[in-house]
Amino acid sequence: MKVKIELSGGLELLFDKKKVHEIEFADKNEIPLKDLILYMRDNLLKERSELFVVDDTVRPGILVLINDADWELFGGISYNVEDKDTIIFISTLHGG
Amino acid sequence: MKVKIELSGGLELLFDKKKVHEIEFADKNEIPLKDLILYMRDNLLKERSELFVVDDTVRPGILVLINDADWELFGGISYNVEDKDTIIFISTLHGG
Amino acid sequence: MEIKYIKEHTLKPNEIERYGRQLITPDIGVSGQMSLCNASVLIVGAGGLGCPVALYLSSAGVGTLGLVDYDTVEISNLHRQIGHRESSKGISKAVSLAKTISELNSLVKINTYETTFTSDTAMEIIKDYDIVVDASDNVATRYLVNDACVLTGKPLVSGSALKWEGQVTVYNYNNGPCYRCIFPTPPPVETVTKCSDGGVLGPIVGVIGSLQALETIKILTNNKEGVLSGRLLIYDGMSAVFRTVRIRGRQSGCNVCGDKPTVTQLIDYTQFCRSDYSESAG
Amino acid sequence: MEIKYIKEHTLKPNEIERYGRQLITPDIGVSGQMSLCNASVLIVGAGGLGCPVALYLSSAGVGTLGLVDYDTVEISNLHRQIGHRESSKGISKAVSLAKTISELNSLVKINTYETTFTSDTAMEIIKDYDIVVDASDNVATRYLVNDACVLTGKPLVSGSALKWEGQVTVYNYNNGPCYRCIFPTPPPVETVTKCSDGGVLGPIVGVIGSLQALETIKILTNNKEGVLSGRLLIYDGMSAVFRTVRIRGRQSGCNVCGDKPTVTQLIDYTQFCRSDYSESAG
Ligand SMILES: [Zn+2]
Ligand SMILES: [Zn+2]
Repeated sequence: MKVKIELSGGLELLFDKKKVHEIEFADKNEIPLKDLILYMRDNLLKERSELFVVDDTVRPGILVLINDADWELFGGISYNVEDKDTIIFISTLHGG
Repeated sequence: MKVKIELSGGLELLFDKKKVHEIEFADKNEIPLKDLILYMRDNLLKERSELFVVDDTVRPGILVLINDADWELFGGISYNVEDKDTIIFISTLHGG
Repeated sequence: MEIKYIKEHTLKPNEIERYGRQLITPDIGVSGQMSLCNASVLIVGAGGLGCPVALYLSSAGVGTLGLVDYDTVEISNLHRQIGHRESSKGISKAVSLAKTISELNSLVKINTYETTFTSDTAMEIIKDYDIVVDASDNVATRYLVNDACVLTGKPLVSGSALKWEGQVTVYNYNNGPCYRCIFPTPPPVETVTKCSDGGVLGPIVGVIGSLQALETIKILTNNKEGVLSGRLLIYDGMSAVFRTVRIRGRQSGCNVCGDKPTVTQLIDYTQFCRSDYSESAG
Repeated sequence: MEIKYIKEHTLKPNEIERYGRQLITPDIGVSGQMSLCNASVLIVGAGGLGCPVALYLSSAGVGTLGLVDYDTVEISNLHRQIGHRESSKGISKAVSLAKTISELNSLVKINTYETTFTSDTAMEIIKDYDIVVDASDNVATRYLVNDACVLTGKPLVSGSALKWEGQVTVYNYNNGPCYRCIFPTPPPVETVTKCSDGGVLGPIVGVIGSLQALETIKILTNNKEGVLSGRLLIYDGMSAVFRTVRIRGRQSGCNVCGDKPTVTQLIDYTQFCRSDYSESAG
């Protein structure tokens, strides 16, 4: 299965400044979103994991979108990511 | 086959002010774009067809998009519309 | 103007002259213009976002505008805060912006509040307005503005920007979500980047502030269906890509707008967010 | 500012102070700010689009701005043209806008052209500028500006707006298409709606003008990949939806930028388009 991950709102700075990451899991058809997040923390994150993950989920202030809709509409952290899903992680902005 | 048609830039005013039209052709798998445009002229257009079609194609100043890309990238008027395509007709704006 | 636009209304001739090109716009009309002229909008923040919001709402003819900002104009603000001038250096941002918009449209009534929007000042200020625009620049103020809007039942048009990016949505409107529904817990302090640290470009706040002004106009003219409630607009200026995404609705378990709220009056938001009601100057 | 931002540059201390929050933005930096300060941009039209474009380019520190407009300020302009003031009623729009932006940033050199941009005046005006922004309001001017940019090899940042909608793209940049590549034939006169007939909302031109300013900044700071060339941004303000779509590249058969151009000097665009270089007042 292939998953497309997009990062915005400054989160990309934690991931080598790359806004888009394509990941392939050759041996899987689906993967729990929680496992994907921990995989990202352990394999893609370049620094300071506490700015992305706290208590085994994304830290407060990050909005997660599954195929352009809020993950809360799909069960949040308990969603199972499927082949060709796009998961977007957005850090909310506060400036003005 | 089903086709989604979207209109913008004021063109929707010619089509009953509806920006989105879904059309189904029960007996077809594909349809030449030219035939679709003439079908729109003859069946959907509420008034003044010369504001949409001139010489059997869209009039100058209308940009046609096939699934979010310029129709010129797909052969223009000679494209064959397929099931689930989205065709967008945009009238270019000149104001400011 | 043609006669069809001017039957049965309370607009004065100078208003017809000024707003003619606007009131002929579809879905505005004379009734929409009258709604704008009778409306009052509070803008929290007279900085990068507040400037275009105030300029476009005043020029559109919103009857009363309130401008809240404790800060004073500095030269380092002027690369993005287009409602101020060099000659306003050192004076209150609320007063400086009020001066600019009164020269653009003298028909608008403007109230300035040269104060920090806090738990002590918010309710007294907000009570006189129909809609609130969050054009602030820090986390504590964003939670404060949200809770004040929920407690007083007012729609909140929220915008934010940093570097090349911006976000816009409308909270507490038409039974939609509030800020706390989406973000129940404040972000860790160390994850928050300020404009004074990360920078921000003028056209980014220009786009976001203009979008906030338009959402405010849509709410005031009762164009309900198009309002960005339950949707979040995300803008990446570098790649020139916008995305409008669906977000969750009102949460019954929300601490302030839910069925059994635990926040029933304003709290200390600097403590809640562990940060101040102000950015450092920038 | 920290020392890391100020080594090896030609920015003066007052420029560092003014542009500090902008030059720390990623992909701008000191070198980007120097490029902006050394650049010249011509803005054709000082109306609804021209106002935000000029305000944001002047505040960002573009060294020289040219403003072309034959028209004078009317009260009916002020609902959307935020760079003018009531007190400028009856005076030249180019001069009125120049006054506003000089009060915002006195470091910018401003040239005003109180004239109609025509086949006779265009080449002489355009030659002194690096980039042209089309903020005009009619078809004939749009073809004229395009051809003048192609003939002089300058990028063209194009924006347009009507009612609740707007469009932005960049022409003649980095071997991308020009306006005629996309629209080889002018539209029939009866299909063109003017702002004075259809209306237009201030925040719509605010969004589109801000986007034009940002594209100009991206070109000047050499952020090539993000530039809206070969792509068209379409905005529907009522539904709050943006779409960035792929358009055709440069056409080898284009009459002006193609391999065998037939248009090798400016023509009579009022005849070509069968319409004037001016909207009626609005
Ligand atoms: Zn809530
Ligand atoms: Zn061309």
